[in-house]
Amino acid sequence: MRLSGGLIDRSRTLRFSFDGKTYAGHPGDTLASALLANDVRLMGRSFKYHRPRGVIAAGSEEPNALVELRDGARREPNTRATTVELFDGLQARSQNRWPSLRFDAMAVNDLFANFLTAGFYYKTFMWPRAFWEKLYEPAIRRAAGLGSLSMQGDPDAYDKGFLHCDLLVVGAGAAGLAAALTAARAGARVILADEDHRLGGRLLAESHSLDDRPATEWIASLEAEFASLSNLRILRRTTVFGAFDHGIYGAVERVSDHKPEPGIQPRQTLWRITAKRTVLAGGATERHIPFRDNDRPGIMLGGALRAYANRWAVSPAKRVAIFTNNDDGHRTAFDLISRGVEIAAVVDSRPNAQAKGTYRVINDAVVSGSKGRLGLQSVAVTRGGQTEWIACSALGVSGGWNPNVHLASHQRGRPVWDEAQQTFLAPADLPGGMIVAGAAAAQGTTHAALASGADAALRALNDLGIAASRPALPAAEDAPLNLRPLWHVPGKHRAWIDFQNDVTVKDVKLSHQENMRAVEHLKRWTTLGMATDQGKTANVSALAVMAEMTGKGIAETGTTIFRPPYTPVSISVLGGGNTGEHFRPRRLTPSHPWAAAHGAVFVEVGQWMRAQYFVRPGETHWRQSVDREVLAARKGVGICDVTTLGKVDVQGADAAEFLDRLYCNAMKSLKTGMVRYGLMLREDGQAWDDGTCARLGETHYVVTTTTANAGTVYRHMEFARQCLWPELDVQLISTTDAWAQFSVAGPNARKLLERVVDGFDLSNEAFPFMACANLSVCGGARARLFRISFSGELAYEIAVPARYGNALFARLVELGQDLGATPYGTEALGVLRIEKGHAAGNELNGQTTAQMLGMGRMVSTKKDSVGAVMSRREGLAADTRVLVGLQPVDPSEPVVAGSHLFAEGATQETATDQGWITSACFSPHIGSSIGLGFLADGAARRGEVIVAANPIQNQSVRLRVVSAHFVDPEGERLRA
Amino acid sequence: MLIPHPLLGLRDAQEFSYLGDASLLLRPDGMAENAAETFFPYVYLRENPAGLHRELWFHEQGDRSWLVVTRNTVTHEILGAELAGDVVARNRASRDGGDLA
Amino acid sequence: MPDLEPITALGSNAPRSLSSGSLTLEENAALALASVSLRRNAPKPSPFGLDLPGPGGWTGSQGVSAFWTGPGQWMIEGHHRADSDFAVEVATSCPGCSVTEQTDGFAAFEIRSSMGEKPILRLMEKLVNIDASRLSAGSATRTGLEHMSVFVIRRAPDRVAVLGMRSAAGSIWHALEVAILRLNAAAA
Amino acid sequence: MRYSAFRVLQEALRGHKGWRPLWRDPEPQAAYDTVIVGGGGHGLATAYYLANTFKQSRIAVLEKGWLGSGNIGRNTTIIRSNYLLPGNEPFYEFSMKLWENLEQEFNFNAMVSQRGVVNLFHTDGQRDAYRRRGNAAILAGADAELLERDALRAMIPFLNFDNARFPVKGGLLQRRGGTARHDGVAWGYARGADRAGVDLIQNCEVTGFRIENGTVKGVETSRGFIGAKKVGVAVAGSTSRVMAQAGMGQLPIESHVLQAFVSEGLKPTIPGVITFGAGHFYISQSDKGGLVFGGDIDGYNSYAQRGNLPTVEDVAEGGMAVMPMIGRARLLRMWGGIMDMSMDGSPIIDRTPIDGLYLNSGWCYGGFKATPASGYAFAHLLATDRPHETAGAYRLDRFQRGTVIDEKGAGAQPNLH
Repeated sequence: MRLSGGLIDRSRTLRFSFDGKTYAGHPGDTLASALLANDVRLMGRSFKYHRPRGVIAAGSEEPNALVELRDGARREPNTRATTVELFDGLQARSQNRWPSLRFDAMAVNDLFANFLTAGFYYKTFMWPRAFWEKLYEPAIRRAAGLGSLSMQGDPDAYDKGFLHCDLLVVGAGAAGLAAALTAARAGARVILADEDHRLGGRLLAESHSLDDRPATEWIASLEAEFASLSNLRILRRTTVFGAFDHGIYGAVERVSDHKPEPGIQPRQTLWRITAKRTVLAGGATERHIPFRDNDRPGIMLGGALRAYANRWAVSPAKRVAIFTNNDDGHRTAFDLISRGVEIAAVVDSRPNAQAKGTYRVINDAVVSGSKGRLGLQSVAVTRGGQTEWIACSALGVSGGWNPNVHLASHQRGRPVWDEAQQTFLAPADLPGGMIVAGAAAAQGTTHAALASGADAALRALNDLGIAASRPALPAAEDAPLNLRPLWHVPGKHRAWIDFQNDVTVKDVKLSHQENMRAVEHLKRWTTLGMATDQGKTANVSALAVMAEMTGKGIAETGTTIFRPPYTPVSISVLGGGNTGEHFRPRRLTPSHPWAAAHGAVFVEVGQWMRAQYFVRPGETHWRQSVDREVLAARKGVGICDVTTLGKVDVQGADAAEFLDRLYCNAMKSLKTGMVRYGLMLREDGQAWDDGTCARLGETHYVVTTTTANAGTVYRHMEFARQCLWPELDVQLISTTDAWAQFSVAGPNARKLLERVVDGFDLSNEAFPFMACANLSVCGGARARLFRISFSGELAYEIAVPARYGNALFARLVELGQDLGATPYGTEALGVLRIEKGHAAGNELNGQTTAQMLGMGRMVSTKKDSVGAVMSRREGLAADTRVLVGLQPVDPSEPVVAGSHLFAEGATQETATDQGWITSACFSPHIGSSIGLGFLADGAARRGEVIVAANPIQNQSVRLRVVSAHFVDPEGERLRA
Repeated sequence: MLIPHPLLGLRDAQEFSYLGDASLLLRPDGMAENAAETFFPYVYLRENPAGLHRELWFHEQGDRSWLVVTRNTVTHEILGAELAGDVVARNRASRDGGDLA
Repeated sequence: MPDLEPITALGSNAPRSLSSGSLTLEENAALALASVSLRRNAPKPSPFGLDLPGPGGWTGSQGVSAFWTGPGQWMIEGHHRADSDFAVEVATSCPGCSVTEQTDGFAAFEIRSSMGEKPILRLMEKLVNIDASRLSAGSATRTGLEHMSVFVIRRAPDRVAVLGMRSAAGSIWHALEVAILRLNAAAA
Repeated sequence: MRYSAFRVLQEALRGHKGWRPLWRDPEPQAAYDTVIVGGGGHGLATAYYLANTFKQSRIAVLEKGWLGSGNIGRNTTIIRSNYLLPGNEPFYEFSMKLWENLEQEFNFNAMVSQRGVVNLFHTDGQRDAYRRRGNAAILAGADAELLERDALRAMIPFLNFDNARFPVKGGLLQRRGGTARHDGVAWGYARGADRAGVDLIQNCEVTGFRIENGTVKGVETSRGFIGAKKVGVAVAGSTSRVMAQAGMGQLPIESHVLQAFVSEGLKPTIPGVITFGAGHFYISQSDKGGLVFGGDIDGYNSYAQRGNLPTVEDVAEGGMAVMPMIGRARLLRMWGGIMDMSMDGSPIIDRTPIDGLYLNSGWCYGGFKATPASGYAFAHLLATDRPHETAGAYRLDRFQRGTVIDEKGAGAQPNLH
């Protein structure tokens, strides 16, 4: 029911729907306040027993009023109605009920509640064994869960950003505002973040005045001042959800959640805030007092009832009762009466409480029961053994306040029990740079909150050496709570502690009985605090009940650890918006435009997109294209963009010595103008990466790495340079992107290149195999030429500045038409290197050795190089597996990579496994499938027929062991 | 985490790659007769302390410096960072005294 | 001039540009780059008369500028000189140094604000985890941007340049473009 | 007390008065035959099998905190046996077979759920590697299937098949893989061990070892000296700390933090376990409805049991890339456990150079699925002084000898495993 006043804009009406029915509210409303205004008390069902539930809180601690918000792909399950700002056209549905919220068939669970006590499922559903997956679990899974996902991709955009400040103030209530004001006036760089869209925090929910004026006037004056301060950044609708190391905080700004759709803006932004100091002014959460059947719609936290009346001008009922153990209950009664709500009674567990107005006070009494199937109708009040039923449609329960110390204990500091204030306070070992203020530090009166906020800021600024003075703060109420602890109303019947997960006082008792008494055992056995509200309203009460049972104090019983996030955070925003094709950067090769225009099919190779093969008109299967490209390279000339290989420029007086220590084979003896193949080991002796090392000048080398290892090899080279041998004069820099590099391979390679070089002698004598040179091409483009081959053909790699790459690629194809010049992609590249028996990623997978690769003798014993010592360990030396070529006995059969190798006739099991096939392809040169693989004793088994077992695809193929060099084993072609 | 780069000030740890214990600076001589015995602990054994740990970080998305960072592995508190090259130079200068890292 | 038509990092004949609200974004295809590293015992050079800056610094004069990239390392920028053999010129003016041609190693993007530094600061906080207000004019630093490594150069209060791997130019452009458009939409 | 549906019914009708503690809280005795240090999953399983299978007596488990408070209490609950290398695969398949009969054996519903594990692949090279791995599993008696894109799409239609930076090309499926309720596993073993007479001693921290002439005599604890003929250490991330007290301060182990995450409860959406092959992300959905997911370790040595934001973002980014339909679900809780990362990524179950002192460690972030076999094999070693046939490769000297078991081929850098 709507009351008078409040901070809502009655000049505008917003239409919204809940469970298909349309209602009206106003700007300033939350979904929860608008529903209450329309007399909707029933908003959800509990998780386990499907009990009818209404809203109990007014903030992000709400455990009951969870809805599915929005429709279609934007459906958002488990959204708290209490934090949803109303907008026109909002659609919400209740969840976890069938067929409807009022008549939920699963509520039958409640009848069997006695069987469904804490931990019951660990004790049953075990027989027969196969029934778990088939019967029990599917039934449990169907019944469990709350809202449902749309199963469609999130259509909205998300953003991330990084902020830096001197002082981060978390919470814009009285304490946070005072802290921000103090620091901002001092000129510090301040960020003030609050989850609400309006500054003020609890001040907005109370009727207190500041300096005899409404609190909103003071807030408005502050906002005016804040707007003039460029050193203060206010983040509204922003929840600081986690405190991480070294003053780094995660925060989510709900940029567009209050709008029907975000438009071009992101829906939410993830901020990573780096703060030198932090004032945590996150307020406090009210406790309820469990009593029999305390979960009916209409039973709420007292402070929430007050907030709804004061800020949103709504009450869930005309006639309301209060149950309290402190003066806050009376404050609620006073505020409600002043807004025209009838107070049936204030039930106070203390003996001598005084009324704050004209209403009935029942002292020394407790609420001991309730009635009303889908909403509260009456409560039982017990005093001195006598029980009286009092009619009321809402009950406000005030059990005291728990400081919101969550962020303070995100770094595993444990909250400390304060016996005097009967509350947990922030741990002594706070996250570095954090100060707690206001209600979060149990400074709950407005006066104390303002003062502690200002003081916290002064302390923080003093630490930072920023001069500041305490601002004049308004006069404010300073009335104590006069709390007398009452953790639950004793009784035999169910009294809820954790509303969402249906954990009752009885469950805690059973947990105690079964020796699940450690706090974590209690949580896990009963599921206490595991629901979407993270136990904000439950955990402390449950601890107190357990303490009562063990007879130990609360301090001794323990405390739970708060973990991030403070409130749940959408996975989308944590992902930061880089999804779909923008998940990772896309690197393009220099010839990409030409390739894209000439039929290339691209493939992801790490971050790179490479041409996999080029489809020519009439080709309908990828093998046609690949076979054509391979044969062209073998018979004419093929051109392939190999820019993706890592290139590192190595210079310095000691460059030769440096490279000699990095590669396992000798490099110092390499002459200027020549290239050498190099193999790098890891320090553990396994083969790591291969490439070429070209000596362009006396003190200038360019080395290449594999595409996959470009980054890690460079890192390792810097490690060697800076950490292992800083005495060497070596300079390193990556030049991978600077040069477009193309492989030109095939019998006509020389002829083709002769058409582009500017007066350079390419004859075998002048530029032999493994030569390199600086030169120019196409009338003056700087270029580098390397005579190297991974295909076994006469081959070169030509490099030009990347900007010319696309044009040079086109030029080579165009000029080589009569020579059969054919662009080829990674598939043909793979076939060519397999035919030549050249190791690549599948062979250099980090699990193989130089010896296995047939390069054991390359590991020099005459020098120290990375990995050389460990490569000689007995276990590595004893491994007889070596790279061999494999060819099917029946040429029509496939060779399949990933098959395991066995001796013919052997049983096929782990113990008889002799190796595996690393790479395989169809070889147009051989006319059958071929492969490379590691085979035990492989060096001695040439000619033997073995079996390749591929049981995962029900294949078994007889293969003959052959040389890994299917093409030109003598190397005549590449030297031609 | 924030790493106090000796040249660039506090930088987010996300800019760095982690390698491990700073004892990796002390690579044994691979040509020594006892190389097999010295390389095994160098490559494979770690103190792995719960407390202060001197460790190597590479400023990969930064100036490409290798740093030796002293960090508490229990609290993540960082007590300091130096250029690894400076640490190596100091080690070598005091090698006669047997002072390592 | 070689008989080959160059293309920009973004793959076309002309640099790409974008203007949105107070910000303009432009691909700078004319920037020549060469890296300089001190060799052992080499004196600090002053290429083209530049006083090479210390850690985190950028300095510029007369069409050339330089920024610190690491201990004993700098990148020299030659504005409007991409077609020249810039590395050779740099090498000549840096005796005793290792010089490497880097012109085509990077894609450069220049961002300008017509409304002073605020739009630049707001843009940078969405892109890089660097305290932009401390990255004053005359600063340069390498950092991460959407899984890429970039140099961020504050050429002036209202100007910032982002240099990243040439091969990733499209991804860098995408990141900058999205951030600029959203910033403008938020301001509107 | 045996648990059963009948018992639950009976207790419900008599007010649950009959339920007894799951385990006793005995005072430590002066000496035991065998002391297990560490009351986590592996320690409890070891005690369980020592007492029940190997019929040993006078056994105690010493736990610094509460039972199950280590990594068994915080993990992503995945069980599978699709390993590659012969040193690993038979062991993990043995573990899977133990999982399959676990609940009936220890009379506790640990919700072992074989709803399948899929490892997605995105390149031809990854497919080849998974084919090799799947074949290795089959050759060791496990199950594996290679699904191509269409078959995978029929099974898991909500993956990002159409707009992905790294398109899904297929997956390696192990149907017998799945999940188990992690706490339930700890409690089941604890209860089973307690019922067989094992003393489970909580809040008892080992502070030193008494070693005489190279032989262990017992352990010093926060509750006094406890004598032992044999001491088995199974303390995961605390291995280096505990073993340093025995003078074995240098081990091929680093402690690293691994974060894991759970979302709010949702109606069932994800059938089994899905692992993204082009980013660091794996996910399943618990019976309560929470999406349980994780990614890579933070990557630096840590004992802090909490991680940092970049890893959180990285994991979420991976999740959004592979299944964007989870975006509007909310992350509810994140936590960090300390992993005993070994130098080759594989575990150690072995004697130590100190007589009577045995080590179980190096589980990296795959320790949960190994719990039954780890306990069984460690119990076998403690009882017989011989390694179990499936754990013979898990030797402490393999690093020196060069017989490492490196599934990832990442080398001697723990944060890469």
